[in-house]
Amino acid sequence: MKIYVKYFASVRDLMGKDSENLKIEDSLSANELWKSLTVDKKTPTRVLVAVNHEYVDKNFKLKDGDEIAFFPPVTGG
Amino acid sequence: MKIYVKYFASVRDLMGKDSENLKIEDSLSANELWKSLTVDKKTPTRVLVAVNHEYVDKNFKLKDGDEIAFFPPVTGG
Amino acid sequence: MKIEIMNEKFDPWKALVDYKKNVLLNDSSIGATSVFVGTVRDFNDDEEIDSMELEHYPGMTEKYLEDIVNTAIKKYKIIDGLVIHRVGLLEPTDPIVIVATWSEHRDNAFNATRDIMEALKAQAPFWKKESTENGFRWVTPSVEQEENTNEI
Amino acid sequence: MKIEIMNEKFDPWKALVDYKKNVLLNDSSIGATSVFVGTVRDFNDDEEIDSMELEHYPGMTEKYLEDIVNTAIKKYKIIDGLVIHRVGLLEPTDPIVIVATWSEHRDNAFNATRDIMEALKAQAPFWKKESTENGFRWVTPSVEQEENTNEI
Repeated sequence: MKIYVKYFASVRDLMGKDSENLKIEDSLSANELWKSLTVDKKTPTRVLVAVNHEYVDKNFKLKDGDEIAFFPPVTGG
Repeated sequence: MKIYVKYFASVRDLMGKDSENLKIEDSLSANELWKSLTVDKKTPTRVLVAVNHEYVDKNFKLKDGDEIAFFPPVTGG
Repeated sequence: MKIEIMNEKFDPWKALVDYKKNVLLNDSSIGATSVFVGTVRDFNDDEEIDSMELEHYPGMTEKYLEDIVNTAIKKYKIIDGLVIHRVGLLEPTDPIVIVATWSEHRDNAFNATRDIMEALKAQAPFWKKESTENGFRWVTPSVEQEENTNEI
Repeated sequence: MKIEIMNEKFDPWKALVDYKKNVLLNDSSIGATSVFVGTVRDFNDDEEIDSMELEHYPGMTEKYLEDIVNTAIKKYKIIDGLVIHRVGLLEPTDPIVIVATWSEHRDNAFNATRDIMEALKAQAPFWKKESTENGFRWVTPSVEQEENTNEI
Protein backbone atom coordinates (compact mmCIF):
# COMPACT_ATOMS: atom_id res chain seq x y z
CA MET A 1 0.00 0.00 0.00
CA LYS A 2 1.04 3.58 -0.55
CA ILE A 3 1.42 6.26 2.08
CA TYR A 4 2.69 9.82 2.13
CA VAL A 5 5.18 10.75 4.88
CA LYS A 6 5.91 14.25 6.13
CA TYR A 7 8.69 15.49 8.43
CA PHE A 8 8.77 18.79 10.28
CA ALA A 9 11.29 20.93 12.15
CA SER A 10 14.18 19.00 13.74
CA VAL A 11 12.82 15.71 12.38
CA ARG A 12 13.05 17.12 8.83
CA ASP A 13 16.66 18.08 9.55
CA LEU A 14 17.31 14.54 10.79
CA MET A 15 15.71 12.92 7.72
CA GLY A 16 17.24 15.35 5.22
CA LYS A 17 13.87 15.79 3.44
CA ASP A 18 10.44 17.22 4.17
CA SER A 19 8.30 14.46 2.65
CA GLU A 20 8.30 11.23 0.67
CA ASN A 21 5.91 8.75 -0.93
CA LEU A 22 6.45 5.23 0.31
CA LYS A 23 5.18 1.75 -0.49
CA ILE A 24 4.87 -0.24 2.70
CA GLU A 25 3.53 -3.62 3.77
CA ASP A 26 -0.07 -3.77 5.00
CA SER A 27 -0.99 -2.81 8.57
CA LEU A 28 2.39 -1.50 9.59
CA SER A 29 2.14 0.59 12.78
CA ALA A 30 3.32 4.18 13.05
CA ASN A 31 6.07 3.08 15.40
CA GLU A 32 7.23 0.24 13.13
CA LEU A 33 7.41 2.66 10.20
CA TRP A 34 9.43 5.15 12.25
CA LYS A 35 11.87 2.46 13.35
CA SER A 36 12.38 1.25 9.78
CA LEU A 37 12.92 4.81 8.51
CA THR A 38 15.48 5.66 11.19
CA VAL A 39 17.31 2.33 11.56
CA ASP A 40 20.66 3.98 10.79
CA LYS A 41 20.01 7.27 12.67
CA LYS A 42 20.37 8.57 16.18
CA THR A 43 16.74 9.52 16.85
CA PRO A 44 15.52 12.17 19.27
CA THR A 45 13.87 11.00 22.47
CA ARG A 46 10.57 12.73 21.79
CA VAL A 47 8.81 12.37 18.46
CA LEU A 48 5.10 12.91 17.84
CA VAL A 49 3.08 11.29 15.10
CA ALA A 50 -0.07 12.39 13.30
CA VAL A 51 -2.07 10.52 10.66
CA ASN A 52 -4.37 12.49 8.36
CA HIS A 53 -3.94 15.61 10.54
CA GLU A 54 -4.81 13.87 13.84
CA TYR A 55 -2.43 12.86 16.60
CA VAL A 56 -2.36 9.06 16.87
CA ASP A 57 -0.95 6.48 19.24
CA LYS A 58 2.35 4.92 18.21
CA ASN A 59 0.57 1.59 17.66
CA PHE A 60 -1.82 3.11 15.11
CA LYS A 61 -2.08 0.79 12.07
CA LEU A 62 -1.55 2.58 8.78
CA LYS A 63 -4.01 2.27 5.89
CA ASP A 64 -3.53 2.75 2.16
CA GLY A 65 -3.47 6.44 1.24
CA ASP A 66 -2.69 7.70 4.75
CA GLU A 67 -0.66 10.85 5.27
CA ILE A 68 1.62 10.31 8.26
CA ALA A 69 3.74 13.03 9.85
CA PHE A 70 6.62 12.84 12.32
CA PHE A 71 7.70 15.87 14.26
CA PRO A 72 9.14 17.08 17.58
CA PRO A 73 7.03 18.47 20.45
CA VAL A 74 5.26 21.61 19.28
CA THR A 75 6.40 25.09 20.33
CA GLY A 76 3.86 27.59 19.05
CA GLY A 77 2.27 30.52 20.81
CA MET B 1 -13.70 67.52 67.08
CA LYS B 2 -14.63 68.09 63.44
CA ILE B 3 -15.04 65.48 60.75
CA TYR B 4 -16.20 65.45 57.16
CA VAL B 5 -18.74 62.76 56.19
CA LYS B 6 -19.42 61.52 52.66
CA TYR B 7 -22.24 59.30 51.36
CA PHE B 8 -22.28 57.43 48.06
CA ALA B 9 -24.80 55.64 45.87
CA SER B 10 -27.79 54.13 47.71
CA VAL B 11 -26.47 55.47 51.05
CA ARG B 12 -26.56 58.99 49.63
CA ASP B 13 -30.17 58.39 48.56
CA LEU B 14 -30.94 57.19 52.11
CA MET B 15 -29.30 60.21 53.74
CA GLY B 16 -30.68 62.72 51.26
CA LYS B 17 -27.27 64.42 50.91
CA ASP B 18 -23.82 63.60 49.57
CA SER B 19 -21.72 65.04 52.39
CA GLU B 20 -21.74 67.05 55.61
CA ASN B 21 -19.38 68.60 58.13
CA LEU B 22 -20.02 67.40 61.69
CA LYS B 23 -18.83 68.18 65.18
CA ILE B 24 -18.65 64.97 67.21
CA GLU B 25 -17.43 63.89 70.61
CA ASP B 26 -13.86 62.55 70.86
CA SER B 27 -13.02 58.96 69.92
CA LEU B 28 -16.39 58.04 68.52
CA SER B 29 -16.17 54.84 66.47
CA ALA B 30 -17.28 54.58 62.83
CA ASN B 31 -20.12 52.31 63.87
CA GLU B 32 -21.27 54.62 66.67
CA LEU B 33 -21.31 57.54 64.24
CA TRP B 34 -23.32 55.52 61.71
CA LYS B 35 -25.87 54.50 64.36
CA SER B 36 -26.30 58.09 65.52
CA LEU B 37 -26.71 59.36 61.96
CA THR B 38 -29.32 56.75 61.04
CA VAL B 39 -31.25 56.42 64.30
CA ASP B 40 -34.54 57.33 62.58
CA LYS B 41 -33.84 55.43 59.33
CA LYS B 42 -34.28 51.92 58.00
CA THR B 43 -30.66 51.14 57.17
CA PRO B 44 -29.44 48.68 54.51
CA THR B 45 -27.93 45.44 55.74
CA ARG B 46 -24.56 46.01 54.09
CA VAL B 47 -22.71 49.29 54.50
CA LEU B 48 -18.97 49.80 54.05
CA VAL B 49 -16.91 52.48 55.71
CA ALA B 50 -13.68 54.19 54.69
CA VAL B 51 -11.67 56.78 56.60
CA ASN B 52 -9.27 59.00 54.69
CA HIS B 53 -9.67 56.86 51.56
CA GLU B 54 -8.94 53.53 53.33
CA TYR B 55 -11.42 50.83 54.29
CA VAL B 56 -11.59 50.59 58.10
CA ASP B 57 -13.12 48.27 60.64
CA LYS B 58 -16.44 49.38 62.13
CA ASN B 59 -14.71 49.89 65.50
CA PHE B 60 -12.22 52.37 64.02
CA LYS B 61 -11.93 55.42 66.34
CA LEU B 62 -12.32 58.71 64.54
CA LYS B 63 -9.80 61.53 64.89
CA ASP B 64 -10.16 65.26 64.39
CA GLY B 65 -10.11 66.19 60.71
CA ASP B 66 -10.95 62.70 59.42
CA GLU B 67 -12.92 62.22 56.22
CA ILE B 68 -15.28 59.29 56.71
CA ALA B 69 -17.37 57.74 53.94
CA PHE B 70 -20.35 55.37 54.09
CA PHE B 71 -21.40 53.43 51.01
CA PRO B 72 -22.90 50.15 49.80
CA PRO B 73 -20.82 47.22 48.46
CA VAL B 74 -18.96 48.31 45.36
CA THR B 75 -20.03 47.28 41.84
CA GLY B 76 -17.39 48.50 39.40
CA GLY B 77 -15.75 46.68 36.50
CA MET C 1 1.68 52.51 35.02
CA LYS C 2 -1.45 54.33 33.98
CA ILE C 3 -4.62 54.66 36.07
CA GLU C 4 -7.38 56.79 34.64
CA ILE C 5 -11.00 57.56 35.43
CA MET C 6 -12.80 58.68 32.27
CA ASN C 7 -15.92 60.84 32.24
CA GLU C 8 -16.41 60.48 28.50
CA LYS C 9 -16.82 57.45 26.27
CA PHE C 10 -13.42 56.06 25.30
CA ASP C 11 -11.92 53.54 22.89
CA PRO C 12 -10.08 50.97 25.03
CA TRP C 13 -8.09 49.54 22.11
CA LYS C 14 -6.87 52.94 20.98
CA ALA C 15 -5.93 53.79 24.58
CA LEU C 16 -4.03 50.51 24.82
CA VAL C 17 -2.16 50.93 21.54
CA ASP C 18 -1.31 54.58 22.33
CA TYR C 19 0.03 53.69 25.77
CA LYS C 20 2.10 50.83 24.40
CA LYS C 21 3.50 53.00 21.60
CA ASN C 22 4.21 56.12 23.64
CA VAL C 23 5.26 54.70 27.01
CA LEU C 24 6.39 51.11 26.59
CA LEU C 25 7.86 51.87 23.17
CA ASN C 26 9.30 48.73 21.62
CA ASP C 27 10.29 47.05 24.88
CA SER C 28 11.68 43.77 23.55
CA SER C 29 11.56 42.03 26.94
CA ILE C 30 7.76 41.85 26.58
CA GLY C 31 6.60 38.37 25.60
CA ALA C 32 2.99 38.52 26.78
CA THR C 33 0.16 41.03 26.85
CA SER C 34 -3.09 40.16 28.61
CA VAL C 35 -6.08 42.46 28.22
CA PHE C 36 -9.59 42.47 29.63
CA VAL C 37 -12.33 44.83 28.48
CA GLY C 38 -15.72 45.04 30.19
CA THR C 39 -18.67 46.52 28.30
CA VAL C 40 -22.26 47.41 29.18
CA ARG C 41 -24.68 44.63 28.25
CA ASP C 42 -28.29 45.30 27.36
CA PHE C 43 -29.57 42.73 29.86
CA ASN C 44 -28.95 42.12 33.55
CA ASP C 45 -30.94 39.79 35.79
CA ASP C 46 -33.48 39.32 32.98
CA GLU C 47 -34.23 43.01 32.69
CA GLU C 48 -33.46 45.15 29.69
CA ILE C 49 -30.93 47.89 30.44
CA ASP C 50 -31.47 51.25 28.74
CA SER C 51 -28.49 52.97 30.29
CA MET C 52 -26.27 52.93 33.34
CA GLU C 53 -24.90 55.59 35.65
CA LEU C 54 -21.49 54.87 37.13
CA GLU C 55 -20.22 56.86 40.09
CA HIS C 56 -16.99 56.68 42.07
CA TYR C 57 -15.27 58.14 45.11
CA PRO C 58 -12.69 60.56 43.67
CA GLY C 59 -9.35 60.09 45.39
CA MET C 60 -10.11 56.77 47.05
CA THR C 61 -10.86 55.04 43.75
CA GLU C 62 -7.56 56.10 42.15
CA LYS C 63 -5.65 55.17 45.32
CA TYR C 64 -7.12 51.65 45.36
CA LEU C 65 -6.58 51.11 41.64
CA GLU C 66 -2.93 52.11 42.03
CA ASP C 67 -2.48 49.81 45.01
CA ILE C 68 -4.18 46.94 43.17
CA VAL C 69 -1.96 47.32 40.09
CA ASN C 70 1.20 47.71 42.19
CA THR C 71 0.36 44.55 44.11
CA ALA C 72 -0.02 42.61 40.84
CA ILE C 73 3.19 44.12 39.42
CA LYS C 74 5.16 42.92 42.44
CA LYS C 75 3.47 39.54 42.74
CA TYR C 76 3.83 38.57 39.07
CA LYS C 77 6.96 40.47 37.93
CA ILE C 78 4.83 42.54 35.60
CA ILE C 79 6.63 44.99 33.30
CA ASP C 80 3.76 47.47 33.30
CA GLY C 81 0.01 47.76 33.85
CA LEU C 82 -2.85 49.95 32.67
CA VAL C 83 -6.36 50.47 34.06
CA ILE C 84 -8.94 52.85 32.59
CA HIS C 85 -12.45 52.93 34.08
CA ARG C 86 -15.49 54.87 32.91
CA VAL C 87 -17.80 56.89 35.12
CA GLY C 88 -20.90 58.89 34.15
CA LEU C 89 -23.72 57.87 31.87
CA LEU C 90 -23.10 54.70 29.82
CA GLU C 91 -25.18 52.88 27.22
CA PRO C 92 -25.16 49.24 26.11
CA THR C 93 -21.97 48.33 24.18
CA ASP C 94 -20.04 51.21 25.83
CA PRO C 95 -16.70 50.15 27.33
CA ILE C 96 -16.66 50.26 31.15
CA VAL C 97 -13.13 49.16 31.93
CA ILE C 98 -9.87 48.05 30.36
CA VAL C 99 -7.16 46.24 32.30
CA ALA C 100 -3.88 45.41 30.55
CA THR C 101 -0.63 43.93 31.80
CA TRP C 102 2.66 43.25 30.04
CA SER C 103 5.17 40.63 31.15
CA GLU C 104 7.91 38.34 29.90
CA HIS C 105 5.87 35.15 30.24
CA ARG C 106 2.21 34.42 29.65
CA ASP C 107 1.31 32.95 33.05
CA ASN C 108 2.24 36.18 34.77
CA ALA C 109 0.26 38.43 32.45
CA PHE C 110 -2.82 36.16 32.58
CA ASN C 111 -2.73 36.00 36.37
CA ALA C 112 -2.04 39.70 36.86
CA THR C 113 -4.87 40.91 34.62
CA ARG C 114 -7.29 38.54 36.29
CA ASP C 115 -6.18 39.47 39.82
CA ILE C 116 -6.51 43.17 39.00
CA MET C 117 -10.07 42.69 37.68
CA GLU C 118 -11.12 40.63 40.72
CA ALA C 119 -9.59 43.12 43.17
CA LEU C 120 -11.10 46.05 41.27
CA LYS C 121 -14.56 44.49 41.51
CA ALA C 122 -14.13 43.67 45.22
CA GLN C 123 -12.46 46.86 46.43
CA ALA C 124 -12.49 49.85 44.08
CA PRO C 125 -15.28 52.25 45.07
CA PHE C 126 -17.49 52.36 41.98
CA TRP C 127 -21.27 51.99 41.98
CA LYS C 128 -23.60 51.21 39.12
CA LYS C 129 -27.18 52.40 38.82
CA GLU C 130 -29.12 50.80 35.99
CA SER C 131 -32.00 52.40 34.15
CA THR C 132 -34.67 49.92 33.04
CA GLU C 133 -38.24 50.33 31.85
CA ASN C 134 -39.22 49.98 35.52
CA GLY C 135 -37.03 52.88 36.59
CA PHE C 136 -33.65 53.06 38.29
CA ARG C 137 -32.02 50.44 40.48
CA TRP C 138 -28.68 50.30 42.24
CA VAL C 139 -26.75 47.21 41.24
CA THR C 140 -25.81 44.84 44.06
CA PRO C 141 -22.74 42.62 43.82
CA SER C 142 -23.47 39.11 42.59
CA VAL C 143 -20.75 37.59 44.75
CA GLU C 144 -20.31 38.37 48.41
CA GLN C 145 -17.21 40.47 48.95
CA GLU C 146 -15.85 40.26 52.46
CA GLU C 147 -12.16 40.70 51.73
CA ASN C 148 -10.56 44.01 52.64
CA THR C 149 -13.92 45.58 53.26
CA ASN C 150 -15.58 46.23 56.55
CA GLU C 151 -19.26 46.34 57.04
CA ILE C 152 -21.14 48.14 59.68
CA MET D 1 -14.98 32.44 14.53
CA LYS D 2 -11.78 33.39 12.77
CA ILE D 3 -8.67 31.21 12.55
CA GLU D 4 -5.82 32.58 10.50
CA ILE D 5 -2.20 31.69 9.82
CA MET D 6 -0.28 34.80 8.74
CA ASN D 7 2.88 34.75 6.67
CA GLU D 8 3.48 38.47 7.04
CA LYS D 9 3.86 40.70 10.08
CA PHE D 10 0.45 41.75 11.37
CA ASP D 11 -1.06 44.20 13.85
CA PRO D 12 -3.01 42.11 16.38
CA TRP D 13 -4.97 45.09 17.74
CA LYS D 14 -6.06 46.24 14.31
CA ALA D 15 -7.08 42.68 13.43
CA LEU D 16 -9.06 42.48 16.68
CA VAL D 17 -10.83 45.81 16.21
CA ASP D 18 -11.61 45.04 12.55
CA TYR D 19 -13.06 41.64 13.39
CA LYS D 20 -15.17 43.07 16.20
CA LYS D 21 -16.43 45.89 14.01
CA ASN D 22 -17.11 43.88 10.86
CA VAL D 23 -18.29 40.55 12.25
CA LEU D 24 -19.52 40.99 15.81
CA LEU D 25 -20.84 44.46 15.02
CA ASN D 26 -22.34 46.05 18.12
CA ASP D 27 -23.47 42.82 19.77
CA SER D 28 -24.91 44.17 23.02
CA SER D 29 -24.93 40.79 24.75
CA ILE D 30 -21.12 41.04 25.03
CA GLY D 31 -20.03 42.00 28.53
CA ALA D 32 -16.45 40.72 28.48
CA THR D 33 -13.55 40.58 26.04
CA SER D 34 -10.37 38.73 26.99
CA VAL D 35 -7.32 39.04 24.78
CA PHE D 36 -3.85 37.56 24.85
CA VAL D 37 -1.02 38.62 22.56
CA GLY D 38 2.33 36.82 22.44
CA THR D 39 5.36 38.65 21.05
CA VAL D 40 8.95 37.69 20.25
CA ARG D 41 11.32 38.54 23.08
CA ASP D 42 14.98 39.35 22.52
CA PHE D 43 16.14 36.83 25.14
CA ASN D 44 15.41 33.15 25.74
CA ASP D 45 17.29 30.87 28.14
CA ASP D 46 19.87 33.64 28.67
CA GLU D 47 20.72 33.88 24.99
CA GLU D 48 20.08 36.90 22.82
CA ILE D 49 17.61 36.22 20.01
CA ASP D 50 18.30 37.88 16.66
CA SER D 51 15.31 36.41 14.86
CA MET D 52 13.01 33.40 14.87
CA GLU D 53 11.65 31.14 12.16
CA LEU D 54 8.18 29.74 12.79
CA GLU D 55 6.90 26.80 10.78
CA HIS D 56 3.62 24.91 10.88
CA TYR D 57 1.84 21.91 9.38
CA PRO D 58 -0.64 23.41 6.89
CA GLY D 59 -4.02 21.77 7.26
CA MET D 60 -3.38 20.10 10.60
CA THR D 61 -2.60 23.38 12.35
CA GLU D 62 -5.83 25.05 11.19
CA LYS D 63 -7.85 21.94 12.08
CA TYR D 64 -6.47 21.88 15.64
CA LEU D 65 -6.92 25.61 16.16
CA GLU D 66 -10.56 25.33 15.06
CA ASP D 67 -11.15 22.35 17.35
CA ILE D 68 -9.49 24.15 20.25
CA VAL D 69 -11.61 27.28 19.83
CA ASN D 70 -14.81 25.27 19.35
CA THR D 71 -14.10 23.35 22.53
CA ALA D 72 -13.69 26.60 24.47
CA ILE D 73 -16.82 28.10 22.88
CA LYS D 74 -18.89 25.12 24.04
CA LYS D 75 -17.30 24.80 27.47
CA TYR D 76 -17.60 28.47 28.41
CA LYS D 77 -20.65 29.67 26.42
CA ILE D 78 -18.40 31.96 24.42
CA ILE D 79 -20.09 34.29 21.92
CA ASP D 80 -17.15 34.21 19.51
CA GLY D 81 -13.43 33.56 19.32
CA LEU D 82 -10.47 34.67 17.21
CA VAL D 83 -6.98 33.20 16.77
CA ILE D 84 -4.30 34.60 14.46
CA HIS D 85 -0.82 33.03 14.48
CA ARG D 86 2.29 34.11 12.61
CA VAL D 87 4.60 31.83 10.67
CA GLY D 88 7.75 32.72 8.76
CA LEU D 89 10.64 34.94 9.84
CA LEU D 90 9.99 37.01 12.99
CA GLU D 91 12.07 39.56 14.86
CA PRO D 92 11.99 40.68 18.50
CA THR D 93 8.83 42.69 19.32
CA ASP D 94 6.93 41.07 16.38
CA PRO D 95 3.53 39.66 17.37
CA ILE D 96 3.38 35.85 17.26
CA VAL D 97 -0.20 35.16 18.26
CA ILE D 98 -3.43 36.80 19.29
CA VAL D 99 -6.25 34.93 21.03
CA ALA D 100 -9.50 36.77 21.76
CA THR D 101 -12.82 35.61 23.17
CA TRP D 102 -16.08 37.45 23.75
CA SER D 103 -18.68 36.40 26.32
CA GLU D 104 -21.44 37.73 28.54
CA HIS D 105 -19.49 37.35 31.78
CA ARG D 106 -15.85 37.85 32.61
CA ASP D 107 -15.06 34.43 34.11
CA ASN D 108 -15.95 32.72 30.85
CA ALA D 109 -13.86 34.99 28.65
CA PHE D 110 -10.86 34.80 31.00
CA ASN D 111 -11.04 31.00 31.15
CA ALA D 112 -11.65 30.53 27.43
CA THR D 113 -8.73 32.70 26.31
CA ARG D 114 -6.41 30.97 28.73
CA ASP D 115 -7.60 27.47 27.78
CA ILE D 116 -7.15 28.27 24.09
CA MET D 117 -3.57 29.50 24.67
CA GLU D 118 -2.65 26.44 26.74
CA ALA D 119 -4.18 24.04 24.22
CA LEU D 120 -2.53 25.88 21.33
CA LYS D 121 0.86 25.56 22.99
CA ALA D 122 0.31 21.89 23.80
CA GLN D 123 -1.30 20.68 20.56
CA ALA D 124 -1.13 23.04 17.58
CA PRO D 125 1.69 21.96 15.25
CA PHE D 126 3.99 24.99 15.19
CA TRP D 127 7.75 24.91 15.67
CA LYS D 128 10.15 27.71 16.51
CA LYS D 129 13.76 27.92 15.42
CA GLU D 130 15.74 30.70 17.07
CA SER D 131 18.69 32.47 15.53
CA THR D 132 21.33 33.51 18.08
CA GLU D 133 24.94 34.60 17.78
CA ASN D 134 25.82 30.91 18.16
CA GLY D 135 23.67 29.87 15.19
CA PHE D 136 20.25 28.26 14.94
CA ARG D 137 18.49 26.14 17.52
CA TRP D 138 15.11 24.46 17.57
CA VAL D 139 13.13 25.52 20.60
CA THR D 140 12.05 22.74 22.94
CA PRO D 141 8.94 23.07 25.11
CA SER D 142 9.61 24.27 28.63
CA VAL D 143 6.80 22.19 30.08
CA GLU D 144 6.24 18.55 29.31
CA GLN D 145 3.18 18.10 27.13
CA GLU D 146 1.72 14.65 27.31
CA GLU D 147 -1.94 15.43 26.78
CA ASN D 148 -3.47 14.59 23.41
CA THR D 149 -0.09 13.86 21.94
CA ASN D 150 1.52 10.54 21.33
CA GLU D 151 5.20 9.95 21.33
CA ILE D 152 7.07 7.24 19.58
